[in-house]
Order: sequence, then structure tokens, then C-alpha cells
Amino acid sequence: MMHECTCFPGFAHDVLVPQVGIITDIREETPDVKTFRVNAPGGGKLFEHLPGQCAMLCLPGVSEAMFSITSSPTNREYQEFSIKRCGELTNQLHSLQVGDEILIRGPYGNHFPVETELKGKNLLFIAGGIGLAPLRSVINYVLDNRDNYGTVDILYGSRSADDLVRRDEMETVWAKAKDVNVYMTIDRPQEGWEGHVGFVPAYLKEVGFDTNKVALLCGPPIMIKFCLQALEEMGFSKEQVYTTLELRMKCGIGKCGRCNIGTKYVCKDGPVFRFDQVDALPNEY
Amino acid sequence: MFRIQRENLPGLYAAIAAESDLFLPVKAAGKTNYALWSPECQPDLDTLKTVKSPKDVFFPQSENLYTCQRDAGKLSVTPEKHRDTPFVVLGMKACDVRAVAVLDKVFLSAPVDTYYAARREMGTIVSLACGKPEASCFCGTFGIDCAAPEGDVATWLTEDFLYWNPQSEKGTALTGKLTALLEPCGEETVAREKDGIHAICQRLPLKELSLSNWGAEAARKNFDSPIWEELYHPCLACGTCTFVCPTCQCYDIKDFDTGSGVQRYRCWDSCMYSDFTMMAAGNNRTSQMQRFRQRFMHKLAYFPANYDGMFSCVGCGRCVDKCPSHLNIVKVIKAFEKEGK
Amino acid sequence: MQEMIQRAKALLESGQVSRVLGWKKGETEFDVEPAFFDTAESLDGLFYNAFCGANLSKYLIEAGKKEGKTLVFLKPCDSYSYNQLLREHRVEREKAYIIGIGCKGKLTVNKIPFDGILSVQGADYPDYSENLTVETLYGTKHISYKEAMLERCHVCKGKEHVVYDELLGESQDTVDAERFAQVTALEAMAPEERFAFFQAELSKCIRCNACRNVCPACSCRKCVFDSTAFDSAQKANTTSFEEKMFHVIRAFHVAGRCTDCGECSRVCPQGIPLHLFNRKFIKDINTIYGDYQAGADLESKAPLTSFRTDDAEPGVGRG
Amino acid sequence: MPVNENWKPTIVAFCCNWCSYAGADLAGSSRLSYPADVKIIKVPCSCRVNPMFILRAFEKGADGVILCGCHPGDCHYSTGNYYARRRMTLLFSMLDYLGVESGRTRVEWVSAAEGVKFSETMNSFVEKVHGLGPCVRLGDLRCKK
Repeated sequence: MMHECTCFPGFAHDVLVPQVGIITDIREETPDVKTFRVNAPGGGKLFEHLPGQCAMLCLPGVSEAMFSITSSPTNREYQEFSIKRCGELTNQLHSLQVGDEILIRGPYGNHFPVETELKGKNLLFIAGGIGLAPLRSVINYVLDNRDNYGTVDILYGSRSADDLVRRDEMETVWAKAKDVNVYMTIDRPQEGWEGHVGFVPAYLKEVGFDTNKVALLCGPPIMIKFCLQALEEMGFSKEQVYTTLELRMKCGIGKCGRCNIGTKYVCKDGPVFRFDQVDALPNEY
Repeated sequence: MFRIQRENLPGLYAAIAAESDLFLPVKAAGKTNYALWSPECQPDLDTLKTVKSPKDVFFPQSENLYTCQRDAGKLSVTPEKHRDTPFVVLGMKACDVRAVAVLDKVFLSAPVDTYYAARREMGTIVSLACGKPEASCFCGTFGIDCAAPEGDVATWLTEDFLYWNPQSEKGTALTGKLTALLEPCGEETVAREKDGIHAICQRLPLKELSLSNWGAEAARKNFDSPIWEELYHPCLACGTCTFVCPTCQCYDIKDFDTGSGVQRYRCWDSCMYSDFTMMAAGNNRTSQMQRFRQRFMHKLAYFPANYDGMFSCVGCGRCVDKCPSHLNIVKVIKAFEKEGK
Repeated sequence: MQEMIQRAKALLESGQVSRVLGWKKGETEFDVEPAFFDTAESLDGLFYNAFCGANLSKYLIEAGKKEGKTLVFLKPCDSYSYNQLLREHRVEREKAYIIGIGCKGKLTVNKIPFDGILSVQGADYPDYSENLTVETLYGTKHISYKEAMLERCHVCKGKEHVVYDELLGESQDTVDAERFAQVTALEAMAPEERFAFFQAELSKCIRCNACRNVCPACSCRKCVFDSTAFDSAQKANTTSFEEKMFHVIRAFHVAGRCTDCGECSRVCPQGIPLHLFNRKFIKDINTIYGDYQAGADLESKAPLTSFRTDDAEPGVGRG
Repeated sequence: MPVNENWKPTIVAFCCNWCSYAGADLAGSSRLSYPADVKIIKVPCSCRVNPMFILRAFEKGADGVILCGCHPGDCHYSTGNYYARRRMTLLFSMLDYLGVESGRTRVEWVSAAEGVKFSETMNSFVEKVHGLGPCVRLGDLRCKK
């Protein structure tokens, strides 16, 4: 898929060559999560994407890694990435300032089937911690096309109230939207928190959703495991649950071999998988 | 069919090199590897197997992708120029030519790897039949005929002559430039040569190697087999098998700070290395058994599942010769063969 | 070999050891791989001949993490490597039961210059033959045992084990060359010639890391060349320098710890004489700081972790 | 190799914080000159310098590398420079063995009081390296502009 390079008009370049992006806003979500707003240097978006897709962010001389795009495609002005500080690259990213430039290539991977399987359905979003990042893209897409979908339930949990990413958006925008229920929980009791306390899987069972829904699940592997168990106990089938996988990626186009599990390349065939598809993969994720 | 006397081969090399770059097996410091021809080099068409495969010519062990400069906080990206001059690679064996078809599946499927595509477009393959197959060869298992290699031009080397047969447009074009050196000839000698090679192939120890337990359907079936646990122990987790392999295509992308810009380059990587899948969040293949399994499952099961049954092994036998621990794909195939019975 | 099998079976059956580390035969007598044996029946597959060159000592780091003792067969030179691992606390002595086995010089098929080798006769122990008979696809050939011998065996450190629980089998002296002759010859060359020599050899390097991974002294949990912190973590071979950097640093990191087991040279797919780096360091250490053999004992101070106040100054005696 | 008269070698000097670095300071404050092409890298002790530092300096374009530490016996950490001495002895011998011109590396012991020695050492080292010309045997081609 050759495409015209925006920095060198007329030069058809490889998908491995990035574009320059400029950071136009940085939001401190939690002590270790920041959301970066990225624009093309001349304004506007660098590329169009679909909910659930990812992009490679690169700091020259440091490294490059895949991050999910947390803003919705319906946002016409910019793209956002919510990034948790956990390694070398993310540490460096967190030290960036508004106006700094980074390299971006993408979008990569598949997306949540918002225009096909999910259309017209009741949706249940289950997220833990930074797992909200890919789902937020879908949630906003759904809310911006509200009539195409049924009820929306959002269950979001985090270690503490301080670690809830996008709490304000959740409380002031999502919770107030039509036919949307937001459930928030934190792992341990905390002063000033009047909401629910407990792990996400337990809260999921406690609320007890009906099965006339499609669930979109994203979070740490241990949470995914127990949420899936809970969903199955509640009567959900594997075909009703979607999740995203995360593996080490270098090329983003299914060639370098790093994210290969079984016959799938997570960067190209994923990151979004339905649970029956995940089950068909060898247990190496 | 054309031919040229063996003693005139240096003239042929020079004639090809006058028009374009010429890569061929060259002996240096005691080992034969593909290298750019120069008048001083020592071409070696008699060694059957180069240590490294000619994969290097189309997919170099290391190549620059782009250079990034930072000037007053502003980044700029200069992509590396694609290969735009023709070149010839001479002496590729049937297995190595087939290996290029394997690489094509990966790099030329969408999204196309343009660096590779440019080299494929610019390159002309002159293959060479295997006069003396080795005991470690098993290309026949993959339906490859080492007496009649694919490629733009196929050649056969006898005691006195190199026989030359163009097989494609590119091959005909190359031949057209070399008419002063090549004389037309009959097919008889080559036919005899082929018969001779086929007779040797009948005596190869690995000629019975069967892939009946492999292929797309093995993707799930063989994954959980306890055989992997028995097999992997001697593996040193080095990358010898990967780097001598003509079809292994995994790569890494890295930065190099030259002091006047950051070069982003890609280089071969090995799924046998412990850090291959390591990321900040952890490693999804933590044991050598898993990494070992990945390499062979990929070649013998995942690849055929993704590409119409094509195996990503061509039976060149380099890994059989080179593994420091004498572990190799043949042993893996055979171990599952026993299990299947 | 039968003696080895019987002894191993006895030790395994008596429960003294939980597993056996030895070699097993593949398709041919030169296709031998290191192997673990857990049961008495499987021990019938234990194999030992002149092609069992692999040094098993490094496998004991992993084996040491398992329950119980591992019975291991070590050749005399392997025992030096084991001793070195022992003094670096990478293995525990009580986790291994060591049978020191005899060695009459180890062979490598890479030194047999015939095409289409199918089998090699005369490499059996204890009765090997001075002349090997090599069956090939292109006829029967002959080569002397010594010609097919690994470089390290021509300059063998000696056939005495430095650590063992019991000994089995006989050894034979194989030394017919001076250990430092190659290094001395290189030193005598002009710098340009030396540079050209190393350039030619090292530019073959494919960065497969076999030399590092096979090396018993390279037992770091995380190698500096696997670190992402520098651009030393390079698998590339863009320029000739990178291999120099890699090989010099690798040799330096094992300087004073390298027992000269020669595994690096044995496994190099490109046949780079990597021992020339290690042996240069050993020669310098011997000359400047006094004779030292890594792995020979557990007590003496290693040359790079000790000093004398009157040590020579760097660069002394250079041109 | 013909040396361009205008060419100036790039020299990297690893200087121990406790002595040579102060020696360089003293040289400066005493208005003793040494070539501006000497790039000083302060290290906590000469022993901090491992062989990779030296090779890396050459890789990235240095034409000569010098290590300056406290006089033997005077190490701030009592014995660091003794270890450094053994390491550099072996490393330099190895570089020599590889065919790298031996004048490109040097170790010199310079105390905090020896501003003159520091300046003289640098001048003579630069002169020596200048005579040898650009280092081509250890540099990384990618770093050449």
C-alpha cells in the first residue's frame, strides 16, 4: 500500500517511513498516564483511522512502539494517544512538551466492527486501567452515531480513584448521554470515593447484565481472564465478546514476525479479536 | 541454450559487471558467500552451499530505511532511496531461487515492502544447477528440482563449460547483452547433466523425508505436542539457523545515532533470541522451548496455512550443516513423523 | 561407551542422580547433540565418540535449577569450564555428579574437506582409528584422525580433569602444536597485515551470537549486547567495525575467565578463528602478570580482578 | 598516508574527576594551552572507563583516545586506577594486535596539581595523533559525514 508522502510530495514511500507529527496538547490523566494530542505540522489530522486501530509512535534515537488511538475517528481535528509510563520509550514520551515533534506511522491493524457486527446492538464496554484507551475510541464513535446502536453500558475500573483515566469525560459526557450507563469501581477503598469498591470482574457479576449485548473487553490480562469467566457465567457466548491483544511489534505490517502467534500477526490481523478467534490461537499471548 | 568455456568465465563476469552490479559466490578468508564482484575477487561456483544464502541480495542483513534529522526542534525524515539500478545475481541454486518466491509471499503481499520490491524489480537471477548435491540436501521434499532451477537464466556447470539457458524476459535481455561471449549449443549435454544429478538425488540420505504431519492443519495439532520439550534442550538460542536460512524473514528495526542524524535501519533478527518478543509489558514467549517451537511451527505450519500450503523451508540444508548443537529442521520433521505412525 | 551407559544407569537407578547429561547420536556418527536422559531405558541412547566435542558444562547452569543432581560427562577441558563456573557461583558443586571421561582428541566434520559426506568410520571410542574412512556420495575417501581434529585439541591443555567425582575411560595426548604459535605469528606481522587479516576474517561474521551463546564464560543473565540502552545492542553488520566491537568486547569480557575451551571457534558458522582473540589475552596475561589458567583451581586470584602496585604501564613495549 | 595540514584530529580524553579533571582546570586557569580538539569527558574514576567507552569513542569519530587518572597509589577510591591500568594494558595490546596504530591510545597519570603535565600531555598526544592522520580502522562508516 504505497501512499503519497506528505513531507515529500510526489515521493511514493514505504509504509515503514513515518510522518512528522506535532504534539498540540498534553493532558495529565493520572500520575502515570498522559494523553497526547497529535496533529500534522500544518494542522489537521495526519491520517484517518477506524476505532481500535493503532499507530507507531517513534522518538528518533529512542525507539518506536505501537499505541492504540484513543480518539474517535469522528473527531475531525486531531488524534489522541493515552500512554502509560512503563518503559524506556513511554518514559521519554512523558517528558515531551506541547510543540514537540514526534514521528508517527499508521494506522495499523484491524478495528472493532462498528459498522457491521456491532451495528444496532446493545453494547457493554468493560475496561480496566489503561485498557480504556482503545475502547474510548469506540465509545465516542458510538455516541457520535448514537442512533445506530442500542443501549450502552460502560464498566470501568482502576486501582484507585486517581488512576481513573478520563474520569471527567465519563462523568460529564458519557454518563449524561442518552441510554448510557456508566459504572465505575476502584480496587481498594479510598477517602473521598463514594462509588463502588472492588475488582472489575466481581462488579461485573454484581451488576449482572443481560446477555442481549455485545461485550468489548480491554484491560490487563488477569482482568480479561476473570471478566471472560464472569461473562460466560452470565450466559455470554465467546462470539459475543471482543478484546484486543498486545504483543511486541516492530513493523506494524505483519512482516517482521514479532507479534506472530499461530497463523496470525497481531499488528495486521489484530489487535481486535473476538474471543472465539483468540481461543483458536495457540496459547502464547 | 548457450554455453561459454569455463576459462572464459572471468570475461563473462566482467561483461555483466560492466552493465550492472554482479553478485556471485565469492571465496574470502576460506568461506564462500555472495558478494559484489570485483576484478580482484575470487569467484567460487564449485562450492555448493554458500554459508549465508543469497537472501542478502534482496533482503540485506542490514539496510537503512530513513534518516531523521532534528533541526531547532523540528524533525525531518529523508527516506532511503530505493534501488534503481539493475543488478545480476549469479550462481543461485534451485533451493535459493525458490526461497525468493517464499520471501515474495511475505514482502510483496499488501502492504508491499517497497525496499524489497525495488530490488526484486531490478534484480536478474541467474541460477545454477547443483552438480554435486550434499548429504544434507532435501530440496526434493519441497518439490524442487535441483537439476533444473527456476530463475531468469538457468545455468549448468560442467568440467569445461557453463551452459546458459534464458527462461524469462529479464533472462533473455541479459543474454542479449552477452551474445559476444555466449555461443549457441544443443541441449544434449545439459540433458545428460540433469540425468546425472537426478541419479545422485536418488542416493541422498534425506530423500525420503516426509511432510505428511505438517502443513496448515498442523498449526493447532502439533503445537501442544510434548515432542517440543524433548527436542529443544540442546538449542543454544543463537541465531545461526536463522541467519543462514534463505527464507527466514523476521527483522528488527533499530536506530543508530550517527552524530548528524538518526538512521533508522532494519536488520535480520531471530525468533530464537530471548529478547525477540520482549517488551515493556513482558514477554509472551519466555522459554527457549516456546521460541524453538515458534521457528519450526512458523516454517512448517503457520506459513503453509497463510500462503496456500507453501512451506517456508526449501530444504537447502544450511541449518543442518551449521547448527552448533546439531539440531535442525530435519530432526523436527522426523520426530513428528515417528509420532504420526 | 557401554561402561558410561552402565555407570549412568546405576547412578540413576540408585537415585543418586535425577538425570544424565551426555550426548546422543543423530543420523550419523558426526551428528551428535547434547542430550538429557531421565530414564534408564532412554540411556541406551547415550553416545560418546570422537565427534562429541560440545562442552556440556554450560548446560549445568540450567540443569542446576532443577530438582536433584545431574550426572554429567565432562572431558578434561570441559572440567576447566565447569570449575570456572563454580568459582563464579554460576553452578553449585552439589548439584552435579561429574564423571570425567577420557578424550583422545575431538573431531569436527568441518575439517573433513570432502563433498557429500555420508558417514565417517574410525571415530568410535575407545578404539578409534588413525585413519578415518569417509563414505561420501562421490566415493570412499580417507583422512587422518589428526587432520580432522579441532584446533583446540592440537594445543590441548592436558588430559587431567580438574574436577570430578569419578573417572572413566582413557585419554591420549594430542598436542602437536604450540598453543600461542598462531598469536605469535600474527604479532610478528606488520600492523597493516594484521589489520587486513582480521578485517577479512571478521567481515564474515553474521552476528548469529553462536560464539557467545555456546561460551561457558558468557553466562551473564543479560548480555551487554542485548541491552536496549545503547546502540551496542545491534544485530546489524552494516560496517566492519561492528564485528570488531562485538568480538573485542566479547573477548575482553571473558579475559582472565576464558579457559580456552575453543567452543567459539568450533561453532562459528563462518569458521572465524575466534580463539585468536581469547588466546591473545591469555598470552598477554601470562607474559605481563604471570602464568594463569582460568578454571584450573578455585582459589587463585583472577588477573583482571587483582593487581600489583608495580604492574606494567599500558602500552609499554609497543612500537 | 598524506596528512592534510589543516586537518585537526578529534581527541577524546576521559579524565578522572579527582585529579586529571582538576588538572585540566588548573591548566586552564594557569593559561596553559592545549588544543581545543580535545574533548574531555569527566569520569568518577579511571576505573569507570570500560573498553566499550574507548571503542565507542573511536566508532563515533574519535581519532585518538586518552585516559587520565590519578597516579598509582593516589586513587580517591584507593585502588581503582590499578584495575584500570590492567584493563587498559590488555585492551591497548589487543587494539595493537588488531592492527590499529598504537599511538591512538594512551594512559597518563595526571594529578590535580599537574596543570603543566596535563597541557604537555595533551599537546604531545594531539601531535602524535595528528601525525597518524584520521582513524579509519576503528570508525563506523555511518558516522562519517
